[in-house]
Amino acid sequence: MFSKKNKQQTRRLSSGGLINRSKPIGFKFDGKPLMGYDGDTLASALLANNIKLVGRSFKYHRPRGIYTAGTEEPNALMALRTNARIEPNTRATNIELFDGLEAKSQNRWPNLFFDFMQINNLAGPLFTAGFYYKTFMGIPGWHFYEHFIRKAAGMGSTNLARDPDTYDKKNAFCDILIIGGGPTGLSAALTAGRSGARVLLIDSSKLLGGQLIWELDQIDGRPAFQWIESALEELKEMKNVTIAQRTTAFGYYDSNVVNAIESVSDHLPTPDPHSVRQRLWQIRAQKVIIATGATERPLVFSNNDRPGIMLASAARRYVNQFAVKPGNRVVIFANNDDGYKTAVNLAEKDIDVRAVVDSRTHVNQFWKTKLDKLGVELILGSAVINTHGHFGLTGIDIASLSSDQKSIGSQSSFMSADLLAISGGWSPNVHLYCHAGGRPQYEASIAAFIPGVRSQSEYPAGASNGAFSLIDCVTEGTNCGSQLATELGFSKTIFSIPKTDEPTVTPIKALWRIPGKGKKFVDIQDDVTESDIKLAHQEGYISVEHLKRYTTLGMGTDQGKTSNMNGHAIMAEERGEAIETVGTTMFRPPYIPIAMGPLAGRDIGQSYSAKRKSAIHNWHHENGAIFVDAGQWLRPQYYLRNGETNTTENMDVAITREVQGTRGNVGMVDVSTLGKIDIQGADSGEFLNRIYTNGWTKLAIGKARYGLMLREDGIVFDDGTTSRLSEHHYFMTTTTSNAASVLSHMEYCLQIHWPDLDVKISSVTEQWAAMAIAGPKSRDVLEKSIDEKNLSNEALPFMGVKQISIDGIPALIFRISFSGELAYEVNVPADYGEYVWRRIMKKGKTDNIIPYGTEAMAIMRIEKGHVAGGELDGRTTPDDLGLNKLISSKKEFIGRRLLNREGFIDPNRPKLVGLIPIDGKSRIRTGSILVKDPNASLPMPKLGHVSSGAYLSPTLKHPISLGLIKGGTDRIGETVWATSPLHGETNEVKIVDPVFYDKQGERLNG
Amino acid sequence: MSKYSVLSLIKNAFNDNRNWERAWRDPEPKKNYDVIIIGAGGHGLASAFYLAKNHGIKNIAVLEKGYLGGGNTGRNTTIVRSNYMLDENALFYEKSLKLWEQLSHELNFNVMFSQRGVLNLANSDSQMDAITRRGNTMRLNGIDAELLDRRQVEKMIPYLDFSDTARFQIKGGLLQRRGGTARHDAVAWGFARGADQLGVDIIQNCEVTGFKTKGNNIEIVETSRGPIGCGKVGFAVAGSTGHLASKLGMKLPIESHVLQAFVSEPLKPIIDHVVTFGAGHFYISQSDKGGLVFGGDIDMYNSYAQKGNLPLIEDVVTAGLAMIPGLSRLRIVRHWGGIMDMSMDGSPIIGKSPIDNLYLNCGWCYGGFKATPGSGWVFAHTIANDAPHELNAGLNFDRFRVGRSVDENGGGPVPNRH
Amino acid sequence: MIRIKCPYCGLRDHSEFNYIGDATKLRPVNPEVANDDEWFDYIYVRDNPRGVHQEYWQHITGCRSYVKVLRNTVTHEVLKTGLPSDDLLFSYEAEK
Amino acid sequence: MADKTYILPPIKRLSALAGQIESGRFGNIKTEPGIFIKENHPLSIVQLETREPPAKDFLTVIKNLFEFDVPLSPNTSSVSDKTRIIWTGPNRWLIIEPETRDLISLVKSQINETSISIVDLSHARSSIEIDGSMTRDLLLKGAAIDFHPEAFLINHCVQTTFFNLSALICCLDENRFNIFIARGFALDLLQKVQEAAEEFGYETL
Repeated sequence: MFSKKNKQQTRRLSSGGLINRSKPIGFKFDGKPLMGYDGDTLASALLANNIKLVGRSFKYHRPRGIYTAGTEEPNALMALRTNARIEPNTRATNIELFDGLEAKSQNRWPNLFFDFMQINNLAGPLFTAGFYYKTFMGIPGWHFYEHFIRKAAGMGSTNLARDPDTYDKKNAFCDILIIGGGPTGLSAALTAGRSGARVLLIDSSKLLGGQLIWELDQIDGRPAFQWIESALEELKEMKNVTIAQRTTAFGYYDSNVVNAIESVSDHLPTPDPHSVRQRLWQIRAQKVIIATGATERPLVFSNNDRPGIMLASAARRYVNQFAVKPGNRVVIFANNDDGYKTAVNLAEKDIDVRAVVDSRTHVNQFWKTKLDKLGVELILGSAVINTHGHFGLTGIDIASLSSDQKSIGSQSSFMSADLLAISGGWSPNVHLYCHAGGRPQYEASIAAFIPGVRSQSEYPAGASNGAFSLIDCVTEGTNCGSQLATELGFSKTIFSIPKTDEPTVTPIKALWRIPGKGKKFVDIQDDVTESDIKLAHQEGYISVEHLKRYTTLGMGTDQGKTSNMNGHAIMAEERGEAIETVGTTMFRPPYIPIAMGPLAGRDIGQSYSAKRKSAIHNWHHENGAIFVDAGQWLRPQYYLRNGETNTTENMDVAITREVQGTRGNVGMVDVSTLGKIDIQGADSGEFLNRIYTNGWTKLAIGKARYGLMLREDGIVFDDGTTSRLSEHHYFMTTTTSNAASVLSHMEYCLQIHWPDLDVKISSVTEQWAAMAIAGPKSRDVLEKSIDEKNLSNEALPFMGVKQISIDGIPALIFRISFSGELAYEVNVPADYGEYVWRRIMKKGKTDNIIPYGTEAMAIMRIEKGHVAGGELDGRTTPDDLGLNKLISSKKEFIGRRLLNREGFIDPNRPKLVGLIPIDGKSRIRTGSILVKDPNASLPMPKLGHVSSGAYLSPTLKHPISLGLIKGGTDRIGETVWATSPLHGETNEVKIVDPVFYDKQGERLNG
Repeated sequence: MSKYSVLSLIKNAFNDNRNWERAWRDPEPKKNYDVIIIGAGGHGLASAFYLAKNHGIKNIAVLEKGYLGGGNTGRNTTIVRSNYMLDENALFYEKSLKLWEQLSHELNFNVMFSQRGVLNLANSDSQMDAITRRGNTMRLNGIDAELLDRRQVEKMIPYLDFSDTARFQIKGGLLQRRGGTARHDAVAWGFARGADQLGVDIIQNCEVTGFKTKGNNIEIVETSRGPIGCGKVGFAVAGSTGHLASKLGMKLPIESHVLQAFVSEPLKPIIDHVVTFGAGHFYISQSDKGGLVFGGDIDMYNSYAQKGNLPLIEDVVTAGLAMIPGLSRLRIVRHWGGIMDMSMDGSPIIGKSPIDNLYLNCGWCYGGFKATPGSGWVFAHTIANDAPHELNAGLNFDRFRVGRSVDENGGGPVPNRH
Repeated sequence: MIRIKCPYCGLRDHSEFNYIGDATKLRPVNPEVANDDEWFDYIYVRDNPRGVHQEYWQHITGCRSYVKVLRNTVTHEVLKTGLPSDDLLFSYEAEK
Repeated sequence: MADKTYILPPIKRLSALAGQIESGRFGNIKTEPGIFIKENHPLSIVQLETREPPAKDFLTVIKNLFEFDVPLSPNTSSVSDKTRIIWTGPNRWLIIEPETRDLISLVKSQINETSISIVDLSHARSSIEIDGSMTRDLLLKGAAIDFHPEAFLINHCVQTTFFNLSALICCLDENRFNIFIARGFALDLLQKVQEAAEEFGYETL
């Protein structure tokens, strides 16, 4: 068993690394069972098993291998996990190996080694940048070609299955947020922490220490990891310091709010019970130290994309952290000292390093001596100009480079190699700095963009600030932590800066591309080559944004982390301008691709929107209510009886039953959802006068009145009844849907327009359960239910209000009617709502009381010609709705002065009418359009539309509708056509008065 | 200027692609132009193109402060549709859609107009009523529309949430099959190349800094590259309209707001239509490159920053997962913001201005991208004839004052309700 | 997230607030004498500045106060907050 | 003052959460639950609002009635054995106590002033109390408020967005908090608190 493991992991070094060799882990790649160790990433485990080919490129489907060891990975994207947990495009370099892990390569068919689409590679010159803009325009049209283009494009596949995992969100507050737990971040945390400031340190990996985890550097004469350990020990002792691991900051937003994703369970086969997969952090900090390090860049030369070519730092990391040997015969190609660091590191681990190819002509003695000692050939002033191999690197061609770097020597030499480690320099990770609003500046001495002016309270330090040496990192971190704590008023701390032992640096010499023929990949994920950039320039797409959009440079899952700098610099060379002039594209969040799950958190499924329930909800539920959403409220739409299933037919039966029961005897509806606003203060009447169109100063105590509110522009806003409970105390109701906006509108008026008015308002919607009891027997039923026993016309006239009691429960009773019947609205404190409802239902049993829902309520209001949602659509004026009688001419009110505008008094405005089908039976659909001649040519002139309707008025025994039509009630008696082309229905309708039933209002008196 | 075709691609492939010409020239500004269009986004370039093509005006410049197509043209979610309810919008957007249908040919530039269908979901009975009215109006205006019930929607797009756990059930939807998506940058580039071929000077990196007026006319447009004389001036600067108008002392019924957009990692084809949610602000489609492109509501506050904030992102994604639960494990790779010039009724302003030789093309809210060819077409007509075309007559600047707002969803004079 | 200091409740996320809009638009004090231009200006026209903007937010899930906010529309930086009666622009300029 | 002059209705109040809280221990319980959840019901809640900053008379009346001062600073509350007064807005307070007397009538009998509005909200709010070592962490999941013990002291209160709902959160004791929510959302809030508490392990009482 054990020997089998070793056999498989042929590239595993016999010792070293931060892996736990006593904890082997089985996993599968493309169905093949493999073994790795605890501590591995998927990428390191694949390399340990000598798996070089891991994917196919986006456009040319070229074989690709693992290219980096981190977040910037452009190649090793795979489908992780299976079925409902599948995660396409997952970077193997970021995945901690777990038991049973399954990964599949992507973008290949039928398999990784024989990919049909590599035919694209042969036709390369045809598939140049933006080729698709120049063709596919002819017959059979783009729709035809698109089908194939879409299939060929894309990367991973998903099945859109429902995610079995859950997600969480969390807020955090701190004085100083430190992003990145490398040498810079740890140093900053130490000094900031010692000052007493509340420090939050977040880091994306499992282990703190950043690059120091795997570099062979020394601090204060000890291996760096010892320094990390003691730093962590000290930090963990500090109560004011919090450390969050596996937590990646992905965006720096306004007001110093930084967002991060915590990978709670991504390193596990499945999340633990009661745990989540990921958590979204929203961090509010006073100061933010950005210590996010830097990313190494590749070099651009012919066939620089083969499996076996890797960033130099990645090669070191695989060797040191994972004890994996990424190659047996190694050549290193660099334009900076990283090449030497890598060569020495690998050679000291007994890896055969053949040569270092340096494009520069000088090397300092320190490295030269070391290379000599280790027997590594040093090739200065030269470049790798081509590579060989297909599924894996077999060798490279090296040639000399002219001093201007624009040409190569005519002679090239072949060198056998299976690993080419490359370094084109380092780019500080300025992403978060840029999210915060900063514009990076080009710094020629390190050939990279570095942070410039600060725009919020972000403080880049260390490598992310362009300070690449270890001593610079710890110095900047230490100082930054101390300085910011002091600025925030915390005590100064005494500290010393640790010592490091680093050779002096020979400056990088920028080398953006190596001359020569062949495909030189700049963006290795999206297959953008140097010639694509040249073509973009040639065709005039010369701004960096045009370059990006035309060639797709930097648009992959890695967002150009390894490619943008090279691409922009090549464009600058083509344009003959300085890199700072050409600039760089915007760094947009997220820093890493983030799953959508944590952004929604727990607000999925039924929790998408909160559910608001009335105090009588449970009764409705127990008594067959089918609920309908009214904003967040759940309201009974209609009630099914025992044995009735929820079909359209039964719905119609129920609605008819409820209307007839109410109009015939008595019905009760839950109206708790109506907005209720308590209004108190000496100027309450004046206030109502200003916000309602009709007059309020003469409303007597104990009386209610219907009121109409307009927006400032004269359009109808809301309606409802308001009652006067005492001299300076009113009780307002609003529609359910406008409850919140009416309250805000009133607060706006009081706080901003008329602060001089003595009026206090507050929402009491939730205080009261409200039920409307309607029908000829409503008085009888109520008299039986209440303590006072007398609701005669004298005791409570129409539009009267009374404070009564029901079994000792205080109640407000209003004699108002929406249905047109004798009706009352009873309001009781919500906790008594269900009790009172039950009591009335019980007392009304002998009178055949029936509960009714919103459908029956809507039909009854249409029968009465009352306007509601369908008519109050934000475009109608009072006149449109026949409500001009509510417009007072004797006072000012909101909306008044705009009512007389040309467009408002246009006689052609559609106005409210009633509509009845000529044949007395055809259903007229809401949303039908009213036309004079349904056979007129298109575009057809329209007279208006049907705004609401009942397929059958149970009272009138025929369909009725309300509509808005040009000419309005002047057309009563005319016939027009209601047409719904969507349904293929056209019916002749007669225009009638909008009040269909009991025009005189006699039924209000019972 | 060579024509683009598969033959030209093959020919150039043999020449190592060395012979491709510039897509547009990089001219120095002349002293004087008959018409200056400010803003080389899709609308400005289309206006110049149609001025030259349809109205025979030759001496035209398009001034651009940055690079062409760098504003909202290249920052939107690329949806094209004409599913409007009010005639003023519907007939105009339908003209635009008709132009889209032949645009690649007209420009000899593949704008990848993909008529994959736009489906608006309805998640309540009242929404069903509203889309019924809208769809019927569309049909009577000669625009294609189909009403789908829940079952038909499920058959067409099974991955939407049809389960009992959905908070708001899908009741049906309004489908416009002729609607779809296009490649946004290509529209700007195609119009730029087309206008350039007709002699229009597209002048990039040329910021307008002020105006010299005489009487009620603009005489000189001051720019970062010197003063330029003009016969007529057209604004086509979207979110920057208010800023530019203030240089003329003009104030507009417009606020600038940021609208965010999002793209996921590239995936093999999975979402074949444009779908919009009824119970929240969310719309999604899949680009030809494979990214899921989606968006939602504006960030609610006035903004000129081309970036948004997380609460809105959370809202958009939450609505997205309510509509398509299976998005949960997919990853967002980039999000950005565009500046919307939100008008006070949610409809555009395109027509004459209070200044005699200035024409306004602004207030596009979310409708700008799909309007691109139509906007250019009617704007060119308006500028050439000094009078609006009947298609944009109702979208005039004066409508707010006289009470003839074109308020598609009844939000009133509050930009963030549209 | 924009963090807004409610004059009463202190620094809070902007998601606790409802954005209302331009605070410089004043309702005609005497509605009956204001002419059409004044109404048009009040209801429809906005300065829409690129830069410093004086605006109202209502602390809707907090104390429900309307808060005047001076904010940069380019950077989203909140420069000052106060009560509806405060002239933030004036005090901001004065402090500069 | 003798409370018995005021009468409460004889009928038992029915909470929005009646029958909705299953008692027991749930979630990730190792040894002890990190969170304890219970409902406070029935409560008397009265809102007072004065037109101007409160006059001395008003402050005196309240002090006499409840034997402590009205909290004048935002985000604070004052408390006695049974009553808590919470600042909820400029010149606005909630008086909250377990329902043992007719609080609204009591207050009205003492304050007879049109410039002061008195509103009964006893039934408008539901209250969920959480206790336990992880309460501050739980609160951070739902609200963007700094609940650090040094930042959020005992008797501090906030009105804020809590799990997308409008809530009033009050610190009763080191780790004990009361969350007030509109009655109609009570069940929704309870479910959200339970979900968030799952990883800490919770006990419902």
